[in-house]
Amino acid sequence: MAQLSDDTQTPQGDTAPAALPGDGLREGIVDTLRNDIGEALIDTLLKPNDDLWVRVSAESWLATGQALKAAGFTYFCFLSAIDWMPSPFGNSQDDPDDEPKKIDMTIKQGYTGGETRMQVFARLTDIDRHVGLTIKADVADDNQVVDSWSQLFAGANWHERECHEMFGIGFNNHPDLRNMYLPGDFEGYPLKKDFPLLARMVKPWPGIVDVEPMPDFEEAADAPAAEAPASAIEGAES
Amino acid sequence: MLAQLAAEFPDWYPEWNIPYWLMSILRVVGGLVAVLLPAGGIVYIFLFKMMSFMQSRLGPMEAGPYGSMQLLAEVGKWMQKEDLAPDNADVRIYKMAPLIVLLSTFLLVVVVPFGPQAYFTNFETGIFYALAVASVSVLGILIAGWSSANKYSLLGGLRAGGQLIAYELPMVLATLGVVIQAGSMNLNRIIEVQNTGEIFGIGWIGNPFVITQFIGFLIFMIAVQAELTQSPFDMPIAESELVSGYMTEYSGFRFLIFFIAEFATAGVFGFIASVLFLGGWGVPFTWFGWEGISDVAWWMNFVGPLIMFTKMFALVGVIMWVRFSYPRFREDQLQTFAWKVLIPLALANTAATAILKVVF
Amino acid sequence: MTLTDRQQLSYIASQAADARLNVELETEGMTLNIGPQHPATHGTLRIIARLDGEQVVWAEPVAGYMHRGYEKLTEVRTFPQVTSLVNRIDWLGSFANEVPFILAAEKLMEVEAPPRAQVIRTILFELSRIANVSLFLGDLGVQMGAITPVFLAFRDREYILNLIEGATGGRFHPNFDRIGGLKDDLPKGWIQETKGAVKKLEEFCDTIDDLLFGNEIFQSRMRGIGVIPADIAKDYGLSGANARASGIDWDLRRDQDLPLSYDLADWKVWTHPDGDSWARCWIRLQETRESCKIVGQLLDQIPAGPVMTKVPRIIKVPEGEAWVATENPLGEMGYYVVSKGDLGPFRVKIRSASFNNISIVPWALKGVYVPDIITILASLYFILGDIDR
Amino acid sequence: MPKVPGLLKGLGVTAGILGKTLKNGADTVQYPHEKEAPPVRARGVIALHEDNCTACMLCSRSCPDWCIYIEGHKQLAPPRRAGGKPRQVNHIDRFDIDYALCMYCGICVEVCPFDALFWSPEYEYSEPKIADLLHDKQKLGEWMETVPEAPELEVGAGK
Repeated sequence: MAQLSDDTQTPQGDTAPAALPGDGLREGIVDTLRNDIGEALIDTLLKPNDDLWVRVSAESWLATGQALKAAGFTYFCFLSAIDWMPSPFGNSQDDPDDEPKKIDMTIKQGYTGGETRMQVFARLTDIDRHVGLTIKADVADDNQVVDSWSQLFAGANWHERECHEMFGIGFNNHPDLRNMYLPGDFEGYPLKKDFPLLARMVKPWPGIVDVEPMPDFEEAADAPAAEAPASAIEGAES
Repeated sequence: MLAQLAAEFPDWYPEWNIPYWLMSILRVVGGLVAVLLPAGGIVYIFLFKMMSFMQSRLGPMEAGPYGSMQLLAEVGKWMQKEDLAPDNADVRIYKMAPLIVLLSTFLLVVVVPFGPQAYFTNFETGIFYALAVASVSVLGILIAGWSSANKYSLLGGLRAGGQLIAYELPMVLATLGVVIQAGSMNLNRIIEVQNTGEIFGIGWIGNPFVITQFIGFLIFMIAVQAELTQSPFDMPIAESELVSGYMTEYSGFRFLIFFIAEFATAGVFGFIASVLFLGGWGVPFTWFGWEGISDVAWWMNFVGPLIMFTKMFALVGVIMWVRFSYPRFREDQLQTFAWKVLIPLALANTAATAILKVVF
Repeated sequence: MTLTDRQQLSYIASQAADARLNVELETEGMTLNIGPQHPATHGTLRIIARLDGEQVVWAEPVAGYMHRGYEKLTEVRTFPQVTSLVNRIDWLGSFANEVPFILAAEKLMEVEAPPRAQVIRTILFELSRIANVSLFLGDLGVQMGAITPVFLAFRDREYILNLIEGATGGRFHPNFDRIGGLKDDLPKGWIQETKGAVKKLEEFCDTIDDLLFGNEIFQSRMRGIGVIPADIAKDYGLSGANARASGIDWDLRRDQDLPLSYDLADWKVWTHPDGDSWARCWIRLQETRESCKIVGQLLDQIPAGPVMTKVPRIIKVPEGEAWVATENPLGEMGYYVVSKGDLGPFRVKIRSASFNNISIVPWALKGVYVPDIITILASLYFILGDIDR
Repeated sequence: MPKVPGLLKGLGVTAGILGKTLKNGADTVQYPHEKEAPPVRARGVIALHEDNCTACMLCSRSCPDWCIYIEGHKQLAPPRRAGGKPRQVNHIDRFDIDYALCMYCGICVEVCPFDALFWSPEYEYSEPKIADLLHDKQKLGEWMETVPEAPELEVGAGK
């Protein structure tokens, strides 16, 4: 590497792995957040030596972001949404002739619970303390709007656009909620569970078919081996 | 009557009598050979083979032995394609543009001497003429860019216009040093001077101006590189930015003409550079005891072109070598380089040559 | 945070360019559509640029020409099937895409791959990084008009792809990682071969250094162009080499505790203070060298043992949520896997690096010249599949 | 030592490769004339060992792309040993893999419990018509000849 000019030789990284965050640090983060947004912090979940989840109210979505950014979570990782409703379509691997299977449509939220079908969730990272957390917020079913983070984290702009087009969640004060992927006049929100995956609908699952039973299965099985007529075997082959 | 003609044009008419019609045919054939042979040779040797070898691959291998007929196959392919013009294009002009570019190449080769008598015409101000017609291609490129009705073409055409004009100047100035040293603008005379001259009394290699005019040679070659829009000066084409620049919309044989023109012009500039700096068709005259150009044996008319081709291929080889190795400049860096580095340097070179010419 | 002088100057220049556009003569702008089919965009990214002369007034990338809806597709697939799907996200470094997903599933199932599998995983992970970034290094030349580097890159990447194919069977899409370990052990002679190939790749790095990075023209095209300060980079969620080039000392290989064997090797995280295109490319070159180093060291440390722990034949992942991100060739690639105890995931949020990396483009392209669009895009380094997913 | 300008170094690199290619030949392979042997594990094409197949549908059901089509029926086979009962076996009537859909993930080969599916490194079966990429059981059976032995494992591999 002698050919490199001097100003590029600036290794700053140390080879030793930096101190990894302990659960104490994560508890401290929760406390700080609770201080900042108070009652809006609805639920938290700390999995030991793993990760931290917090759930806040939709109204305090922006305030949470601001508080966390001020607390050192300056690195924006992602923002998206979950539709907690089970898919009414299953995985399209059923025989269309059969009685449709009963799908349990009760909505059951994941970590840190929730009351609504839709939730937005985002992840922020504190690069200096090497710790990240997932923030969730319920989005009311009748008013699927939360405040936009795009002024806070510039990177949220695209994530919110994607979230809007895929889940139909609106973002207040977002500069430009155009579709990213889909045509502008596309109807429906593809990542919602009640949006069918057409590619799986247009064609029957090849796994439906089963091996045809032998026409005279019962008799053949019962018949003594020696008496099995050769013609039966040939007939079955035809 | 032939004798009469010979008497009228003693300068350039060969010593033995060739009928005028034969002479004309020879010239036409010679012109085509002088333009197309270098183009084909350059494409095959450098573009197909040298580039491939520099990239650790073999290049075209299927058409003909060792892929040598590949170019013919390509020509065949291009000729078959439909002659398309975009809807909004200024069709007449659009179709003319490649021809203008190729025309400039043919006009250029007219003054290049390939032997003591093997030339098409022998202007007293040959180099002046060459530099003048070299800029005709700019016209073709500009109108190609403009008439295509394509934004990429337009940007490419404008870039080409700016670039070719910017690099014309250092080229002219670099040539000026040669002209001053040779004391003539006649290309054959420049060759004669180089092959009869001597450097500080050492005359066995003559005085090729590449030694005394080394800075001029460098500037000239850089300018040629830019005139040919070869990397690192290929912004007018810049396929990663402008798709294909002014050629974007061209297809079929019009694209072929651009393609031929690009490499034929490389060849002709190679010829001119070899005339200006490497002694052209000549070998040092002292080797054979010739005093001046009038003593040169007749067989030089046949050996000369071969020597020219060798020198041309060597020069173009360097141009291509650079092309395959370097990334391209940015447009503004290119202009800065021309106006702030090359032109002052060329002016200084000219001044130094003039002073030294007076001193010695 | 202090900006270096060059950063500051370039930042000021771009701001000044903004201002100048508004004050100077009334000229008619031109909208240039770069892509979706354009030689510079290696894939189908479209960039709409409003030009004033050759200067960009504003630019906006339009993604989505390759949106395959992976997040939807994962919901109808079982966990083993998802692996074969996600390795098509960043198709140049496929194996690296599988790892975080598998790790997330393993986290939910509370299994851990045996040590031998972890080391082999890390080796394959780094090999796919080398395969990916070496192509970037070659492609960089093409974007800049130098045609030779890309052929060298394709040639030398082939050694790596051969190795990946030799071990996994898949040249581009290994689908080798399994919940609980690896599909298979390495074939005989593979370690020796890899050692040879890594040497070749180290040579390749030196060649590229001489041919491209040392080239003064290349440097003049790259330095001071597209400067991204660290705070902007964090705001946009830039990751990988792009973040480290802005001086952010953040590498998920080092800075988190995953069952991968990076701590067995002695290597270094490179950062660069400038944040310009040059820094991004240079960091990637250095990282390729580091990856070669990691692979070389890990090859001698593969422990004996099985490559698969005991997992049920039919994999049902218990209910829960897990987030695992790894330092992929393009940057931070993470999967947020939500399972409801079924055969397949309930929801998979794929956080791909290029999506964030490319979202900075409107900011970064403001006020630059058309040729710089190409260098900035090239140095940000995106894979279309990684943007659109 | 003074620093060599990068411009000259770059020229040196390309000239070096030119020389190397002239001396040692190119690194490329002239494909239709000479072929590279893919690694033993390469996933080129799926071969079907029909005798082993019991039409259990596992492969078809675990295929992410739904590109394996199987039809079968039950029939009686002659007894294994003299005097035994005739066995009831599944016989496949149709076993098609649509290579236009297949994404070569290898899940089918992996899940097959009866060793009926194998990977062959063969790769030359492109077709001008996409419909011809549907390989039936006969064609899949022909690929069996090209299936290599599984490679030995690296030292330290444990079970």
